[in-house]
Amino acid sequence: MDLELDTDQQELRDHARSFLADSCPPSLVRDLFEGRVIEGRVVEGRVVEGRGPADSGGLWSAMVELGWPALAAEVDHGGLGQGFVAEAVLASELGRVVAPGPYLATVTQFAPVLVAAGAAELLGRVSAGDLTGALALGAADASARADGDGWTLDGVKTHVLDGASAEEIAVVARLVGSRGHEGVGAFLVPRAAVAVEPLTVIDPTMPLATLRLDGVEVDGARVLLDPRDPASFDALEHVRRHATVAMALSGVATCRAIVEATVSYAKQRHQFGRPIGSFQAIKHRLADLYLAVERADALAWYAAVCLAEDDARLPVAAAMAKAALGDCQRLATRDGLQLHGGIGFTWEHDLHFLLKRATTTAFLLGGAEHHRAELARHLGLVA
Amino acid sequence: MDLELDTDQQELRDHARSFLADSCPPSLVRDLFEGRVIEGRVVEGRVVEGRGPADSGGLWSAMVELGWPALAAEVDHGGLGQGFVAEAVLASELGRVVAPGPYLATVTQFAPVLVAAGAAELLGRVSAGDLTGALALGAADASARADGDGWTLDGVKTHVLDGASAEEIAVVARLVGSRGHEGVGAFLVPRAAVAVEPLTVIDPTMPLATLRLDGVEVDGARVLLDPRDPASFDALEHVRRHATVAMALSGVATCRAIVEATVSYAKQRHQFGRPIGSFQAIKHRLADLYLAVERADALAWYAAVCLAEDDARLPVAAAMAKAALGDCQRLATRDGLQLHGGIGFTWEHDLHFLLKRATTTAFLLGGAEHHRAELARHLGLVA
Amino acid sequence: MKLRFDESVESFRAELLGWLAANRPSAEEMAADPSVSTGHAPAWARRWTRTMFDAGWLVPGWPPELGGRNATPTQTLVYLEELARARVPRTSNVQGLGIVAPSIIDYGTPEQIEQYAMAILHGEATACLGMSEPDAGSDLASLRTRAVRDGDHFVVDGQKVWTSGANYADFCFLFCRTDPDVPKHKGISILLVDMDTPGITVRPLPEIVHPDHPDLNEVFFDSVRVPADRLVGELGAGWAMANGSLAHERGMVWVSAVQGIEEALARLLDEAPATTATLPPTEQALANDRIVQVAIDATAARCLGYRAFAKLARGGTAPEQALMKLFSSEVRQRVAEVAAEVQGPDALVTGEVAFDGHQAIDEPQGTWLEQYFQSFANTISAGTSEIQRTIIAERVLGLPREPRPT
Amino acid sequence: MKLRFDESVESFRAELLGWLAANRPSAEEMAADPSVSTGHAPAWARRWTRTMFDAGWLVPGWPPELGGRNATPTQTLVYLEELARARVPRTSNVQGLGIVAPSIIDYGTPEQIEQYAMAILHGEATACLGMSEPDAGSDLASLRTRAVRDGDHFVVDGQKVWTSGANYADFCFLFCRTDPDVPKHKGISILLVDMDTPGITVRPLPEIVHPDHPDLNEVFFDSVRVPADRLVGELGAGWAMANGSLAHERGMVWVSAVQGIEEALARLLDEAPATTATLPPTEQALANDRIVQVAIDATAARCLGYRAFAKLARGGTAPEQALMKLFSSEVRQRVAEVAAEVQGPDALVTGEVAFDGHQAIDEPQGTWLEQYFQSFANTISAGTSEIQRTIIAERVLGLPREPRPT
Repeated sequence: MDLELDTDQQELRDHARSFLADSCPPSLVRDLFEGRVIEGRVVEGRVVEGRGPADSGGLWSAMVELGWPALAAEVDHGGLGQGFVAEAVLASELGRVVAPGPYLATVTQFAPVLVAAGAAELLGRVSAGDLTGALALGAADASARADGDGWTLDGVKTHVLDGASAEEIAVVARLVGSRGHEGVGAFLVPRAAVAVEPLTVIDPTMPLATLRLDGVEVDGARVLLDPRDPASFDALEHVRRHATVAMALSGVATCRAIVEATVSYAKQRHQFGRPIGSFQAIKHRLADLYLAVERADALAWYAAVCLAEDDARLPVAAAMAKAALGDCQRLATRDGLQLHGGIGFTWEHDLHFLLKRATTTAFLLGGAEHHRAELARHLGLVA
Repeated sequence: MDLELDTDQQELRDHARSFLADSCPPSLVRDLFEGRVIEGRVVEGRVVEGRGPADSGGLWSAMVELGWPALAAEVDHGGLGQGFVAEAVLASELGRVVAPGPYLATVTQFAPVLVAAGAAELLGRVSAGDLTGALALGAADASARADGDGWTLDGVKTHVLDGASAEEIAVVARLVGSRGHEGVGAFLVPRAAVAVEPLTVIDPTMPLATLRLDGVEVDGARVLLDPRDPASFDALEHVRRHATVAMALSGVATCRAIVEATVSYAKQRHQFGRPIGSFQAIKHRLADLYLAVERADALAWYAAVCLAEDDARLPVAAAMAKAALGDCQRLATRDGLQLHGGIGFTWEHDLHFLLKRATTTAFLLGGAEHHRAELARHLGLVA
Repeated sequence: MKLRFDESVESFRAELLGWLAANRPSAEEMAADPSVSTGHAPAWARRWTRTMFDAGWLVPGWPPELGGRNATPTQTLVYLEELARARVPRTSNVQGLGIVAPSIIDYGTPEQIEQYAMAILHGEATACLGMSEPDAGSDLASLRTRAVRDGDHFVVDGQKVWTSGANYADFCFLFCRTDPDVPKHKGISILLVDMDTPGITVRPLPEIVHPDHPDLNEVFFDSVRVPADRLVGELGAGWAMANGSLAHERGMVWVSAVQGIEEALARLLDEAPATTATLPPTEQALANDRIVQVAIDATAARCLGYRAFAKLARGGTAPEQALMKLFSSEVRQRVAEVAAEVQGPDALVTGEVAFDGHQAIDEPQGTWLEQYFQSFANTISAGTSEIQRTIIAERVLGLPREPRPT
Repeated sequence: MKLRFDESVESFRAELLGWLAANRPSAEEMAADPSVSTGHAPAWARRWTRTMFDAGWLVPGWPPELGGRNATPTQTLVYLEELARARVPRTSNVQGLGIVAPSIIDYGTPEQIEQYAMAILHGEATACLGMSEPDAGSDLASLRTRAVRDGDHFVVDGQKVWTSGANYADFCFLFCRTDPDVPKHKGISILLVDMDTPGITVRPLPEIVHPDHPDLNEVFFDSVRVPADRLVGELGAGWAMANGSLAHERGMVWVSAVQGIEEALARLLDEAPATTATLPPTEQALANDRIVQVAIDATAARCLGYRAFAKLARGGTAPEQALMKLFSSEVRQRVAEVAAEVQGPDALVTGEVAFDGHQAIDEPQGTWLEQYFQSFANTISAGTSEIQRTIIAERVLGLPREPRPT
């Protein structure tokens, strides 16, 4: 098992990092946190045309120009066929700089449902940057009724990432009266067809919304995964794991940025005539924090490779990765903020962007306890 | 709420501590750990007559001479009426020096059943040091069948403290066919009437045994708490809490001894040209360890006062005390052993007596998780 | 060792409760005009301070002329508990009443006591505490703000930071260096500086949550002229006074911290069954277990507080102050952390924070996640948790000090 | 980034497995005469070492004349994994094969290589490592054992402690001070000392569990005369060699540690359902959750190991060695701790320990609670966990060193 990036992947990472350093500076993140509208503005001396409300500072436009939405997708789907590790590299780099924009929801959550559905045309539009999407998971939250050739959906979807800005929503719903692994499917619903309630959240770079489906009628052609097909459940579990692994990778990268910021601060900040990083107790806490990040990072990349190679160990690896992100975020948030002292507590310092993003990634798609409970089943501890 | 000992209680503590320093030195504990028979031997220059196999080094005889078994008991029961705080002081001091002997089982586990049963004559014998006992809890492990005027008991009792040496066993059993709070009672069974299987345990100062009851017939006069009396369940719950609080007090005192030994070692041991206790990481761990002991200690004494004053907060306080002992023992064992380095890892050093005793007290009568699960009910989190 | 107090204490409690019922500001009155900073005393708060002073209930342990009734330490403990339970603040200007006024009374001139300390006790003024500086967060010995004598004035130049309530306070209890030529912990003096003196600039520091309600500030001093008679105590004796000023009502600062923990925990226990209702049983068990752990911490905090107090009441020393600061601030943090994690993604949703007036302004407010972030104020300020651990290790456990620069 | 190895590695694996099946000692043979100390090689173990040497399977990365086959690092990794999976020990004398022999080969004379290193590789001798001293546990620079030149001999006086296997070893790779007049980390030299030399006293140190099976020893040197040609490398170059000798098969020492974790975890997962069967659902959920946490740790340990290895295989430095030492030893400890706690009072019951021969003698053995206590050998020896944390902080994170005495 080789968990290091190969040369091409390293190049992709270095390129993405350097691009984001220019195009997604802390000032852009601050604009979002402070509620300034930043659609289509001047970036690095050139005017970037905005592509809708999620195109913060033209960042998404620039990413589309670089072909990022197409990078991991299969060639048949208008992609460049570089596979999930490339997607993982991008999710990770975006997490590192608290980047806003549709990448996480569209590429790591919405597109996998399209892949499962074999929706090549839609995937082509995603790859081209012409379509943004969101994924509304949770079969228990919505019901589907067959209605002639089409379907009627009812229910409330909570905490949908990009739910207020994505053009299309992949809505998971359950056949009325079905239970367990039966009767679960996914439907493509235009955002305009649902009542959207954007939520004020701690991290505006990860916008969440509540979606109310009140007798939404869905054309038969918009069924992505037919709830009458027994294979749909497993397909959606795979989608959920894909989204979970991407979230874990992105969150761990944010945590690593917290640790780097904290280590750097500990080297500079003097107290009692010494850099605080020379005090042994601080050293040992930072060593433990580094270890927590390495642990979560190694598990996230392990899960990424399992996903990339379609390995049977994915269910365990994905749950471990997300559980480890929870552990690591808890520690990184606590120690990162504490060791920065008063300065990290101020709005003016950029640290809080990282803290709030890390917390958001840890809390979405199941926290540590949720995934550990799932692991107890996977490991045969409970039936 | 006053959680400090008053002057009389302090005197008792100081006296007990000084007595045990003389009469229960580490060499006595070592004799037990190394399997030497030490019934009735010379202590401090005088021959002490042994009072049975549990009378290690004549320690129990000497405690009886000092009136310790009578100290907390009510005057009506041949006691000195000093109440549970006095008993708590002794349980604590005994834990501090890893003292062997019948005190914990006889006074803090067996006698409370007799109190619940109003068995004044038996209590008088316990107070006088003429009777040792053990408590076999766990209604599910034994069944009781009414048999004319008497009863027949069947079942297997595990991990009974002093089960192989006590003269009488208070056996908790359940009426055949009963459930829940109904049908639970306690019976006085001579040790000779049960099949005793002594266990080899990690801490021989806390000897455990498995007791097999195979159609044991109990005379009607030996019913301590009648299983047909609905009050018996609550009475036994109170007994269990009494035993639990005493175990928590004793265990916390052992943990405090570990911390004291570790702090003392950290002051003496030099590495890299400095006492290891001057390194900040060691300091902070010892501060956290001290805090864990203080937390558990404060809760144990809070529970002790609740018991002494028959306060309604006892169920919560007792469970918190024992749960906190678990937390504190885990940390004290880990850090105590780790920070002693190689020396604490040797059989020749006395540290391991403390470690093994602390672990034993934490594991008996329910570990931290057990008591936290109980607290979830007490605090209204689950029905 | 006992659960309940003596009759004399219980009758004191009854008197207080009766008086509170008759005289306290109503919850509505407080909520209508809440305090928004530790230097901000709304009109009702100023009146309430004066009412307490006149009735001898402001600082019960002091004599009547200072707003007290010569209460015993145990009575003061009960007073603090009951005030917190009644959800009525003693003051929003916690540092003014808790540190500045007592220090002036201990070390100041009669004129300073009359003009500054009594103004606080009468509800007429609020004070802020000018200690921390950009390069001397927890390290008072490194402070650089200078006060140079110029005739009958001191001229102050320098910068303070993390100054709570400076955006509203009437005056500052300012630590500054009056002698740069002596070792670091010497040469520090204290001045009483009116905040409207020319040359003072206050820049509020919005916090990572509730940035619209700043309490912390940077304070810049640019040739600020302070009359020489505003020097508190001896020139150069600031270090000793700093240690003295933190000792007021010592052994009882934990009371409000523990009360804050218990209120937060009560809310958590109240909400939890609904929050966890939709979880599968296993996850519910894990969530409940985390809640139980902080519940144990909360009870332990109160027990440890009582124990520290009992030692003090018997004339013993109470090294447990560092322990109580450390433990109570970390437990408050854990309550919020656990509560937020149990909420899951709902914890990410924020909203307008409603300052309800009865809660001390420096207590964590808002959603659980916001409370969690805000709780770091208490593990960082007034000696970080790291410093408390070192104090426990050295002063309680007697471990050898690290070599420190002189 | 990929889950599987190249074909060339897989065919190497197949060859190894075939050879092992045909040549390995049986479990019965091993159990009948188990190794009871890291210095003790039973007859079957001596034969097995020779068999591996002759077939080029003893140290695959070395050339054939040293018992290898010039294997690549990846092949060596696979070799170590498969050997561990097959539950057959490469050697009981882990320090002899892992540190002493390689160091002699690197720094020794041809005679020393022939007489000492090859004896280890041929299964004819075992060695112990004389480093730690009573006042220099983790601090080699403080060692005091002196070797004074006297004609064509060194005369050794002093004391070693925590010397694994010294109660059985044939010779000692002894660190001693040959020049007391230079700074502490200079003036240290290495001697090869036959353990039957007059003046050597070995006192086994029974451990807190399994005291009847001591592996650690005190070794006393009283005017022990060692021929001068037993000096390894340059006089006074011991410090540099100590750092070099620990670097053999670096980046792969984690393999057996991780294998030990996985074996322990597999046993725990296997036993747990029966152990927790009688618990109420809530407690079962808490017990399972603790087991899951160490299961995550175990997987992370393997992933971190592979990652450290990948860096090394690409020629990068692997500062993760300190991290792997720290993490794997602490995870092994946690597995035993959790397993014991899940057992509850049953964990307190002990019995005779059966050394089964296939498990390395320095792996934790016996009941879960005994394994827990014994696991501290790994968090204390070869650089305590505290030292590993400092190394990570300073060498990986680049935090400033503490002032150290020279």
